[in-house]
Amino acid sequence: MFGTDDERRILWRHMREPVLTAGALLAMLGINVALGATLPFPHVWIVELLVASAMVVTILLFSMEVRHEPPLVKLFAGIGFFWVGILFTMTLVDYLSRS
Amino acid sequence: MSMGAAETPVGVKLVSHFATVEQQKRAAVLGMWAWLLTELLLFAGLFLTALILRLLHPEAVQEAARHLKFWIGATNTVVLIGSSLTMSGAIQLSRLGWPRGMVRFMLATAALGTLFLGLKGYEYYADYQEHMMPFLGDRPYELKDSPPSRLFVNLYYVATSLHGLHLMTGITILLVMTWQASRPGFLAAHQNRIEIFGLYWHFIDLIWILAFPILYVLNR
Amino acid sequence: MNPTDLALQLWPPAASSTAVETDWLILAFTVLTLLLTVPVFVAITWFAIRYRQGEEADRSHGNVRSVLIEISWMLIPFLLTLIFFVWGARLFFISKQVPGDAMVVEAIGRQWMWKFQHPTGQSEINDLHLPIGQPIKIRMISQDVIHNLYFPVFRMQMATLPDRYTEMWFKADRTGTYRLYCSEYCGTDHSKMDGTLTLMTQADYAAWLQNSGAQQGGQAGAGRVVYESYGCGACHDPGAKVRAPSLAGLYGSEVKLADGRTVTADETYLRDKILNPNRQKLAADYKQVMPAFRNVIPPDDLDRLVAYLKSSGATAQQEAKP
Amino acid sequence: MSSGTITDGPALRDPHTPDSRLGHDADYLHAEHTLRSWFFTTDHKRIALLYLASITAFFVIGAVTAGLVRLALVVPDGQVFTNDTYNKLFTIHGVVMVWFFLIPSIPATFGNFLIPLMIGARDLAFPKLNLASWYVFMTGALFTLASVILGGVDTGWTFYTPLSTAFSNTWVVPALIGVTIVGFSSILTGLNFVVTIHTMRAPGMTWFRLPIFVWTHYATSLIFLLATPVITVALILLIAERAFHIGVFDPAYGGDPVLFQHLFWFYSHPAVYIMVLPGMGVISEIVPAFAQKKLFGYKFVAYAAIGLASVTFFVWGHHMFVNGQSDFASVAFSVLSFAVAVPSAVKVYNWTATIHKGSLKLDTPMLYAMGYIGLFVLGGLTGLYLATLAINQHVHATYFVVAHFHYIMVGGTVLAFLGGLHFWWPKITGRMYIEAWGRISAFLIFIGFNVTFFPQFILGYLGMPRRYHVYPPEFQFLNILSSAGSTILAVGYIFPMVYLVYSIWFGKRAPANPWDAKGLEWTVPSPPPAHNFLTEPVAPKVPYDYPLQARETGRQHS
Repeated sequence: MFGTDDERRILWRHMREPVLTAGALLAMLGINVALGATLPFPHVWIVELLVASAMVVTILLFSMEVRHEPPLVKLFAGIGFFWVGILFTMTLVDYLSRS
Repeated sequence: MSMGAAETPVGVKLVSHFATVEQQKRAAVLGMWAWLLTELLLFAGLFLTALILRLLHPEAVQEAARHLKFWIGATNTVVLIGSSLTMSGAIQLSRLGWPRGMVRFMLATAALGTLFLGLKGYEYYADYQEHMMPFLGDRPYELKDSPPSRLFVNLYYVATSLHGLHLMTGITILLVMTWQASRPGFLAAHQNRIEIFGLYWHFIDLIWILAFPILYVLNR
Repeated sequence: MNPTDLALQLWPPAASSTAVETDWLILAFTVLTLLLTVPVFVAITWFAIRYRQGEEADRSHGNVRSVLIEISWMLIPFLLTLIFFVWGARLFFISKQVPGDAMVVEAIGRQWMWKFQHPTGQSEINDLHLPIGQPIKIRMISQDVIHNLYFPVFRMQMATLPDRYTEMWFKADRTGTYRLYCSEYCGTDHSKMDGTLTLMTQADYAAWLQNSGAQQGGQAGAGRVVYESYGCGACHDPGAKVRAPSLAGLYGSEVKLADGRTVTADETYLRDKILNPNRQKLAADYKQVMPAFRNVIPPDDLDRLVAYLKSSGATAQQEAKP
Repeated sequence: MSSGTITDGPALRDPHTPDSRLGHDADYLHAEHTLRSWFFTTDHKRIALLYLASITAFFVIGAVTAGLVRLALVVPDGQVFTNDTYNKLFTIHGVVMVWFFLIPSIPATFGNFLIPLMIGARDLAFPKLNLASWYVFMTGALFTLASVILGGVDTGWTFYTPLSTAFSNTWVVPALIGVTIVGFSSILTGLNFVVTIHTMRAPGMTWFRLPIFVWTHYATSLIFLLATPVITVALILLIAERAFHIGVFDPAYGGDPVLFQHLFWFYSHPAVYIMVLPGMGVISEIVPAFAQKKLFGYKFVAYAAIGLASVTFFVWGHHMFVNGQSDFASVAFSVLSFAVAVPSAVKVYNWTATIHKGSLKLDTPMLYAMGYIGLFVLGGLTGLYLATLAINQHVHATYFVVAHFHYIMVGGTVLAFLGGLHFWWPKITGRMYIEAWGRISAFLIFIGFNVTFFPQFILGYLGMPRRYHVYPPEFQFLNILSSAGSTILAVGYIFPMVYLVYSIWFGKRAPANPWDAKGLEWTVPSPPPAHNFLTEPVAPKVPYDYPLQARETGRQHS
């Protein structure tokens, strides 16, 4: 649908990264779906969680272009996850040590 | 047809209380990230609740999770990843100053978002048919032998409808912006709006990337 | 029921060694607090007078090693207070390690009353009698919202949760009558969910368990549970939607019946009215709406319910709900 | 607007010259006069005044209900109200004071008014968003207010489940919806401040040239952003629980009511610092100005603000020591709570050191500030008592707790709010109030406050539980004392409302800098021009550049 070769080339140069990102995300999703559908071994959730984390990092760094942003934005992108960590850790301190 | 034959000027119009355009753009990006922080913690509360339910009632949560529509969820994830791609495309073209292509990508993004909501709606309908809506007091519940499973299923509705609400908001804003962007002069004055909105859209995608495994996959 | 006649109390009585140690802890902490704050207050006041604008004063400043000062006034108070963390945590752990020979008393919280059951089976409502010199574990749960069983005299409280048992233990070492409370806000009559704790010698406690009066009290208290569980209050409580005669002070009073007779509301009358209200005993000015409880209420529950209606407790309870 | 004739910048003028010659149609108060110019303004200064008016109204409502609660507690047998009415009254008091007064109090008024002035900006980064957050605030607040006053809510401001979800028969859902909406207002304000402080500083205004007031507001805004969403989701779950019985907090289906408390306190403990940190910022401005001395240990005070805002997220479990939390978690939360003492001590000792060898003027704002330091110290240290496990087992949910948090919130936030109001009143309105009245009110409030709340420490240690309408007769004397104190406190509150309003019309015109204070806000006329700065603001080389200063070695300000 794009006109000249020139335009197609420019377009591809700019779209290569988003397309590769989407491809990577789909591949990782594929792993997770396969694991979820087959449940090949116990504690497979650890692997699934790691894959999901990798997908999140991919979106942050590539789709949302955090890696091109100044340090301040990088900090803001990361700090929320740190705070989620506080919320989870301190709550689990209670639940995991209940007798 | 040609997309970029007449490249339009790209830029951001200075609002009076800022000193420079650079400052204005930085403020907008930081503002959106600050907002996304709050979105993350909002959903984190729900994910934490899911985790606690899993710890308290492992079998019931597993049984409930097996009744969710795993394949619809997976398809929806693909749809959202696709919409992220088209959104990235819109951002790239906005930087190039190709407004018509950009508008098409934006429409495609909105369409994929709507497709997601449609599939979600179908999923809810199927759940309804299968008596998997325990919060409806006057309707029998499929897993009534396992009362704690209600909690997880209900939490699934809270989480997915909250996410759906965010998506609906996103689609509305996107359509309004598409309408604005289809008129001349938009990219010259407000190019960064596309980027800022793109951050929001990707983040809604990110939330779903987390919600799908947490609700559908991990507890199977 | 008046644990103290003092108009102004400044320090609560303590009836266990843990309570006494808690008092020492807070006293020592207060001394530290004073050591840390009095200099600040004195300094602020002194500086305010000494260095007032217009006062002649030496305002020259030497070199101040500020980092050293900052770090010392950050860390020294912190480390001093940590002593009290350790002390507090030690007492906390003691209060969590229940001795094996503890006597177990069950407690149930519900809106808005406490029910206690002694290991020998006797139960009490709101009031609790316990022996001294014997470790006692209270195992508790709630039937509705979260309550909190609080014995100031032991410096101890614990929430009662609706979904799981919690416990606390103590060993009383002083006889007397003290208060117990619900300290977690639990709705309308939260502030009436209190009672008395009577600590007695083991011999007195044994005698109390034998005492029929105490049993009777327990019986009437249990009757209130019956009253609640059969939903009698839905009609008979003042302000209830269905207008039914108030049961407050009913026992022993003269009742005018619909057919013009007047009878005394004795125990037989009460039993008959509960089991078969449709006989010719309808009170004047009321419609016949009450269901019959024959074959519904077991005899022992009926005994308790009648005991409750006979007790002054029913009267107080009814009047307490305006 | 006719500001075209001004040639010399305000920074060059003698700060003591009243700026009547500037012509009063130039300032933000007189730039426009229509109602529309107030209700649709995007000027941060006017929005601050909108907030000031609304939170004052909410404060009055909260104070009246507090007065009724104290009235009821004069007698031990609960003869004044029914138990239900009493429960609704203290719920109104708690909900209104916490969410509609204390949390927005200093940030939404002084923060809004001063942050752009202090950092040398034209406005906040997102002026329209700022206005929107006032409307969101008013929508939520009026919604909740209507439901707690018309219908009544009897759950207490803590909304603990299952009482709030399955047992209360009052208007819980509308109240919750309103509070949820107000949360968004907090988030938007916090977002605006964070972005403004990061991106809108005047050239040369580096982080370590910022007033502590800006630092503490930055820390506060981070808490707004990171904590508020969690209470939002907790309240959403609560609403869903009550409306649809989803069951996650309902033990009848296997849900856990303690989980709600975790989510609730993850926000509500940091919320204490939303109330306290801005107050610390105000005090850090007042103390150097009235000692005419540089703030001692500037960097430590600045870092302490960020430190407090972070540590506060690790300690929420100290509200739950006896609520069924695991013992191990209780010990962990207890020791972490002690760590809060460190940054708090930094602040107090540094204020004291600032006064040392200063040149003190004991004007109204300084009196409030000194009262603040005293009450905050007492409130803070009794907080450590409560963090001590064994003491907490005794005084949890008693009047000891009530006294403690009133020392922090009234003694801390309200005194700082009033101190700040008196300090910046000339700047905000362009008028001076009558100093003698200010001093009288400061004394009345300090004395009234202590008479009201100190007896409650004793009551708590004696074992009087909080939220008790009917209480044992032996507590009556102390309760009467407390109620008597509250009448003094009430008079102390009424005084400023009268003489401050009086000063708007009849007060002396204020010069640009009546206190000889440092900081960019004092370089502009009083009241400030609609566009804040008539000339490009020049950042000071050193913050708090007062004539007197201790030579601090070991580090340098840059």
